[in-house]
Amino acid sequence: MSVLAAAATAPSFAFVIGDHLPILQVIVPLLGAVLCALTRRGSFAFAIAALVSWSLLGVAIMLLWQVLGAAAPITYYIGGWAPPWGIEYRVDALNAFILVLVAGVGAITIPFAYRTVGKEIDEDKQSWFYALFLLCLSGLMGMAVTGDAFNIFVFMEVSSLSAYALIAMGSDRRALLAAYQYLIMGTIGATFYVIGIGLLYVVTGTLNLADLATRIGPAFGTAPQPILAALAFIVVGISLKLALFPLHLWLPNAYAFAPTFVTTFLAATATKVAVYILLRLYFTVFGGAISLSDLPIAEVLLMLSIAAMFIASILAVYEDSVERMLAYSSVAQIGCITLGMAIATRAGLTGSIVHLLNHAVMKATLFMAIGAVVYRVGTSCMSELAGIGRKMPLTMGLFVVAGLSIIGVPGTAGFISKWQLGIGAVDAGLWPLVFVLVGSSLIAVIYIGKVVEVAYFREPGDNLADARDPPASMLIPMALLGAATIYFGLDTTWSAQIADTAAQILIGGLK
Amino acid sequence: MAKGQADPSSSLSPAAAAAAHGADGAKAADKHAILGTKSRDNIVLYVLYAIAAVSLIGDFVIHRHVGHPWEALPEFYPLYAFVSIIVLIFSAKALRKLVMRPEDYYDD
Amino acid sequence: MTGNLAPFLVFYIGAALAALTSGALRSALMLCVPLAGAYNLWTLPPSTTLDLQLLDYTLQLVRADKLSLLFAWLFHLAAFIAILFALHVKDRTQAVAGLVYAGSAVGAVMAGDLITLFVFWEMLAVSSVFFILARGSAHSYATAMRYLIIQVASGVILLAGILFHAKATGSIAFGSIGLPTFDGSAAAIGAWLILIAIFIKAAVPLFHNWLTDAYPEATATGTVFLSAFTTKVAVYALARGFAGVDLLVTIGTIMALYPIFFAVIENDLRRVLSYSMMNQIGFMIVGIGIGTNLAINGAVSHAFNDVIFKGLLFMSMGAVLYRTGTTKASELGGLFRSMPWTTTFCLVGALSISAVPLFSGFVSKSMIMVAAIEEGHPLVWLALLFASAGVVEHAGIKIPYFAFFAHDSGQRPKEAPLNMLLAMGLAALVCIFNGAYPWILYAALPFPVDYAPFTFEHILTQVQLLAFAVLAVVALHKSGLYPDEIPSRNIDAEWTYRKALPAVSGAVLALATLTRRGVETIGGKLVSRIERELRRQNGPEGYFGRDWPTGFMALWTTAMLGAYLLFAYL
Amino acid sequence: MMLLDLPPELLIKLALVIPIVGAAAIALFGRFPNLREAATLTTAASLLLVVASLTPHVMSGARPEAVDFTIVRGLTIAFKVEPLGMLFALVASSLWLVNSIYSIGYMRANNEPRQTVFYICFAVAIASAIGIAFSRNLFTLFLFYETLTLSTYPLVTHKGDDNARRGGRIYLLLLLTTSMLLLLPAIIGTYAIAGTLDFTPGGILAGKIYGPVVIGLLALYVFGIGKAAVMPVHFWLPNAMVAPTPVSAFLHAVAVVKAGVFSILKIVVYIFGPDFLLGSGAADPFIYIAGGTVILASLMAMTKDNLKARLAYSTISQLSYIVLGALIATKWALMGSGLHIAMHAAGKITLFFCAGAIYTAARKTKVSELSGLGRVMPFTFAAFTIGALSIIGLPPLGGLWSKWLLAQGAMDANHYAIVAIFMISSLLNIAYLLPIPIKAFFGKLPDAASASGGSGGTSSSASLGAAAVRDNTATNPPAVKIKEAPLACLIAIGITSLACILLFFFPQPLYELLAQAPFEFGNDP
Repeated sequence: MSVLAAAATAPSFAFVIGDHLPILQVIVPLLGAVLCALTRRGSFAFAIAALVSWSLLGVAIMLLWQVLGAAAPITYYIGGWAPPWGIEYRVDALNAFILVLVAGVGAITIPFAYRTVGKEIDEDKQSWFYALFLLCLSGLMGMAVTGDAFNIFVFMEVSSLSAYALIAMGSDRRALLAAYQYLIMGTIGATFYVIGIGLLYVVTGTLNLADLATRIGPAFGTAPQPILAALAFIVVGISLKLALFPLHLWLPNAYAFAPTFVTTFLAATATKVAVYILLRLYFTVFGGAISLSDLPIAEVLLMLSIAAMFIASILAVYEDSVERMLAYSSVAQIGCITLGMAIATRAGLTGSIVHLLNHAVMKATLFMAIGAVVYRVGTSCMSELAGIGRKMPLTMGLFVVAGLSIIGVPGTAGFISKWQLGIGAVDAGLWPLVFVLVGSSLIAVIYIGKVVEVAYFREPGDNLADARDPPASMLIPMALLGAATIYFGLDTTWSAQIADTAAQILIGGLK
Repeated sequence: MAKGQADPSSSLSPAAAAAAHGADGAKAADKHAILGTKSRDNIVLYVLYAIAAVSLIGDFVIHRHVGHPWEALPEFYPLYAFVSIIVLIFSAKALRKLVMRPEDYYDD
Repeated sequence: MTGNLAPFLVFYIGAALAALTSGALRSALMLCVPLAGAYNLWTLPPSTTLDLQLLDYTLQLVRADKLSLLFAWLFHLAAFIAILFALHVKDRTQAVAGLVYAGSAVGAVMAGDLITLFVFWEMLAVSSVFFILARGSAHSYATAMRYLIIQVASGVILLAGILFHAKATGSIAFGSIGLPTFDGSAAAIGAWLILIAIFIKAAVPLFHNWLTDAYPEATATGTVFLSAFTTKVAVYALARGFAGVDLLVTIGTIMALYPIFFAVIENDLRRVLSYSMMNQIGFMIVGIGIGTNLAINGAVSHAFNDVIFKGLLFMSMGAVLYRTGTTKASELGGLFRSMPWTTTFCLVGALSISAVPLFSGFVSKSMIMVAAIEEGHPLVWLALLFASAGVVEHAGIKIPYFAFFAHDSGQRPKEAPLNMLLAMGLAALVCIFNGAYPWILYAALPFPVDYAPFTFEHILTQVQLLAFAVLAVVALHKSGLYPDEIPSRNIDAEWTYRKALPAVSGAVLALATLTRRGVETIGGKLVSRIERELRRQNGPEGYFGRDWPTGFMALWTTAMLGAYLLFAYL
Repeated sequence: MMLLDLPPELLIKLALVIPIVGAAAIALFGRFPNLREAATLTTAASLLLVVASLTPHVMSGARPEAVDFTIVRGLTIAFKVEPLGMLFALVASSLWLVNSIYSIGYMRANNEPRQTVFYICFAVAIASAIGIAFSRNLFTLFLFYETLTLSTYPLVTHKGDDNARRGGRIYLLLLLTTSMLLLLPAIIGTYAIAGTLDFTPGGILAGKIYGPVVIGLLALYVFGIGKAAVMPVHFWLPNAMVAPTPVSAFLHAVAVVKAGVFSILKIVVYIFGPDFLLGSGAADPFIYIAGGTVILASLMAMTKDNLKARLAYSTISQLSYIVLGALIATKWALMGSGLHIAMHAAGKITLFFCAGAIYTAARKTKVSELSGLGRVMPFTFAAFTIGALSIIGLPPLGGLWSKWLLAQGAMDANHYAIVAIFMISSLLNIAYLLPIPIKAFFGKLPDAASASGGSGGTSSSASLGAAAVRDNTATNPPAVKIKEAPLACLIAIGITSLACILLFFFPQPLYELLAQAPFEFGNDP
């Protein structure tokens, strides 16, 4: 912090700091995690976590600023070692965007943690909780910022392991099983991923992404199979991480039983970073080197995306627990994102990337709102929430706003995503996908509608006698993100326009 | 013409009797006279016969323009009118068989 | 139009005032309206027109020429008589409706363009229905609905016709339209549609049942209003638009013949008069169809006279209805004893409609007859002669006979109220005046009249016709062959829409309902089945919804990887 | 009326902002009914003033614009006032004022709950309607189209019982489904084809698509705009009858369905272009679907005993008049179509006001229960007669002129069958509308006991069709002597029925406004 404060006052020094922004993305939360682990008081750990999250957002925004101003990607060599020997951090519009997204979600939602963690986590475990959170944050930031394939794996493990632990801290006993399942599946995914890059290393002799992109091509000429195998391993591994249907089975329970704040944070960030990794590897590493039609990845992705958008949405309709409903909704929304990838045009990718952000914003709002309900009522089962809209008007109001965004009502962020994806589909000549898109959002009308009906058109029961809107520390983050769902529906300077730049980078490298 | 001399009230009996059937029996005698008394009825009839007779004679006195060959026939108009009415009445009676229904035919 | 109102406006303003007043004041006001209208009309400068810009059209609200003015005068006169006749009625609805109705008739005949005509055409329909509704009898509501729908049908057909006509000619002026051969062109469609619309309003056979349906169902005073305006506006429209159209000669002849058979066997005397009205209009339509100056003059003057004497007859029946509550021949008879004045006036009407010399029917109908024979329509002439004899039978004899004479029904109702008597007297006066001194009427006709009604020849032949027609009736009576008055309902063309149509539509509706039920049942089952299936598959206990063991998840992952690898190595 | 002499850009912005500010004020005064109602009326009056002040600008040929805010390439929020939008805005804002007056009488007399929310939603909905009216491109229209749906949803479900929930669910689901599933793809497709969504005189699609694509796209628009209620996407309307009467009036006359047909009209004129549509012949199937809707809905109306359900089907039928006019796309048809928006609005709002007045005063909801009621509520039923005659299209009521132009337009395009449909429909309208006032005026008044209390028997025997609304008479308050509805209701009824009459004599201003719209580009069919 002091470093940053100095940066603001001393331009010369700031210039130096400005050079080191990429590494700060990882270092700051890592150090914060250590500090948290050392404290014994929950509230103190919270303060550290909050400060770290906020400063991290500042750094991420500065980085994005730099990237948008620069002509080429910003590179940073750890310890001054140049690749291929050293680890390179490489930031362009795409991962700067992801960094801001992750840091932003962390910074905005962290106040929400104070009350919920205070309620859900034992006092003596709270500092561990925040340490794990910061560790997870640092892992996610690291995955996004690094330009090294193995380094991605390392950060993936950092974030995943901390996430398993965080989920396991859920107050429901089933959280343990959920965390265990997530652990197994996450590990399988990570293993597949590491096998994939191992294969690549064997063939190309490098782990640097930029190097890989240049070396895969020639290597493919001599030995295509290992590279295709590597691609298969990597795609399946990351598909697990991003919960691509039908590899999503770990997700609903993990989200449903994790502590509220963890659900919110992971739903908004973890899968998004995984998507980023897939985008990065698939388009810039492999896409620049080999013809992507050698493996039917796009076709499979397309099919699975459509399946996700419909089946997961229908699953959401039949869920009684709003948290699980939202989890299934996430699977469906991830389907939307991968749909844009499968379309693989600039417009389609823009849709994907902008939906990364928009979905993060609206899903975080939804999870926070329902988290607040759980905070007050102790359950997220619809059968127990009759009339909650009258008891917690602001909370449920924000839920409705974000719900409308999930549906894709114009004027909300969700509509922008849908529009971009739709344009992408038509551009690519895949106009029936437009109907797939809108069809899936219609199912969203049903499951969001169900909640609205329960919340507003039933008389409140006795169990809601004490229910009222949560304290400001929970309400403000919710309101901020709720406002953001509207804001990103009306002004896309910071969403669609950057996404477009990022999509251009991805498409630009295609062979 | 000979028939016309007969008592008009008796000749009207089918219609009158049928209609008077339900009426007050004490006044039945009165009802046979159309204009209240039989003499009045007869006066009217005699006047009618007189006019008819005069008009028949007139056909031979007054020259008529002829527009239609039939019109040239002597006594064309009286004849045509008389036959017309007969035809009309009998056709109408036949029509009755076809179209007559109870009064409440449409009330359901 | 300096200082003058559009003639229809006088009535409309009167209607507004009548709506706001009541009692004697309203009565006085209403009597003044046609008088004020007459003054307004009198001072109307010749060949007046009044234009109005509406939408993209220039409407000619008022066109005063000889034809329109004659009808306008007629309607003022008829309105005055009808208002006087109805003066004792304290019903605001009928008062307002009557004035609007009369005003609309005036407006319609003075309309210089088809759109204005259409507007008044519909106003006639809407305003007149109240006379039927006001009866308040068991049948009047249904009758009124039928009446209104048919009247508006005429209006909308007219509208469609006008649109086609305007498209073909580029003009909405209401002049001679003529009837081109039907070749599917806009001009032909337009002319035919307009003609059909007028036919409905004129109660041409098979389009006529609204008339025989509604007029007997209206109030005692209402029928007097009804009889005066609607059909005569149609006659005017025919004279204006379709003079000289050959088809009309045929149609008119049929129309003169068709109703007389029904009139003979009809029991309700107001319905007899309704049929009689059709028969008279048939004469007019023949005249219009012939289309010579003489024929048109005959048709128009006969329309004028018909309004008055038919009004007179309806008034006498109205008085009977007012006093006895019925106009059924089978329930009436012998009323002359207590209603002598009404009887007398009815007889004047009967003599007029029978075209007895010195009564008004004679001076106008004979023009049509002469025109028919002169223009080479001998069969038509014979048919009209036949119809004339028929008129004598049903209107000349049957109406007064069964109501006032015949067997004594035993009823001794009071004489009609004074205002009714005055109205009837006035009408009777006009009948006699026009019959005895037709020159004023002739001077008002659209074409110069070169016709002498009172020749010995005319009088002789007419007297022969009348005398022997009466003689034949007497003979039949005496021989017991004359049909009895039987309480009955004679079905006519209305059977198609009062019996057949409901039966057919009922069947169709039942079929539709059955189909819909079937579709709903099958559809409902299908939907619930899909829903059940979806729930089974995707519900919390469904295939994708339940919690799977970790191994199973791993299996999925492996399967996917395997598929890719297989693909990569093949 | 004094008009505001402000720059038109400012007026547009004001028109959009005033209802929102009003909504805030209503929320603020929620606890003080009188203040709250004053806020509603003030807002409505100022909105009308602002909208009316725009009219001279548009009449003089100006097409003022305001706001030009690009969200993302292709999606711009922008406003532009052209004659069609001007007309719609005038209709909506003037009727909102009348409706507000009426609402005050109705809501208070019926002790409706949650009145503050009610007035707020109304204000938001009217802002959406103005947004639709003034939209410069399809996206802006779509945006406000959806906000209109969402803001009226709480109004439809206002009563909050099972019926209201069900009706509201159908309302929301159908409108959202059609707009999301069909309209949105149509807009995306339009953008992909034309590269713009701006409403452009003469259209933006001409020459860019052919044959079946035109038909397909048009199908998406016609059925995607569920608010226009062309069969088979019509059934939300009868189901929405569960709402309180002011809401029904709002749905049927002021904004919602009018927004639907207005959108179709605008899309025909400014997206397809009348010439293109006419030349392509793509509209023919939909013309006959709409024609079928006109007739079928009228027939359905006849079978409904519930007054509001009958009126709802009447609305469906009448809306298809407007859709027909738009799709026929000849100059006169489009003029008639535009004019009918105003004419039908005036007529139908009168009918609904009357239905509400009858409910308020006598707790009657069924046609079969109204016999003789005209004599105790003569004013209401006289107004009902006027409204009905206007809907039928008889003189001297305004409905005549729009029907006239529509028929003329249909004839110009040689759609003779459609001319016939217009004619037949008029007769059907008589058959299902006029019996209501006629029976009320000339029928027998049931005796006092059966008039107030004993409606249970009649309601079961009289349910001819499956009426959408539950019989409210079951929960009647104890017998009261029936008299006319509250004064505020009567004032509103008086204004709208007077409007029906005035529109007959003075259609010229609206006509001249519409005549400025780019309906014709010189190509004859």
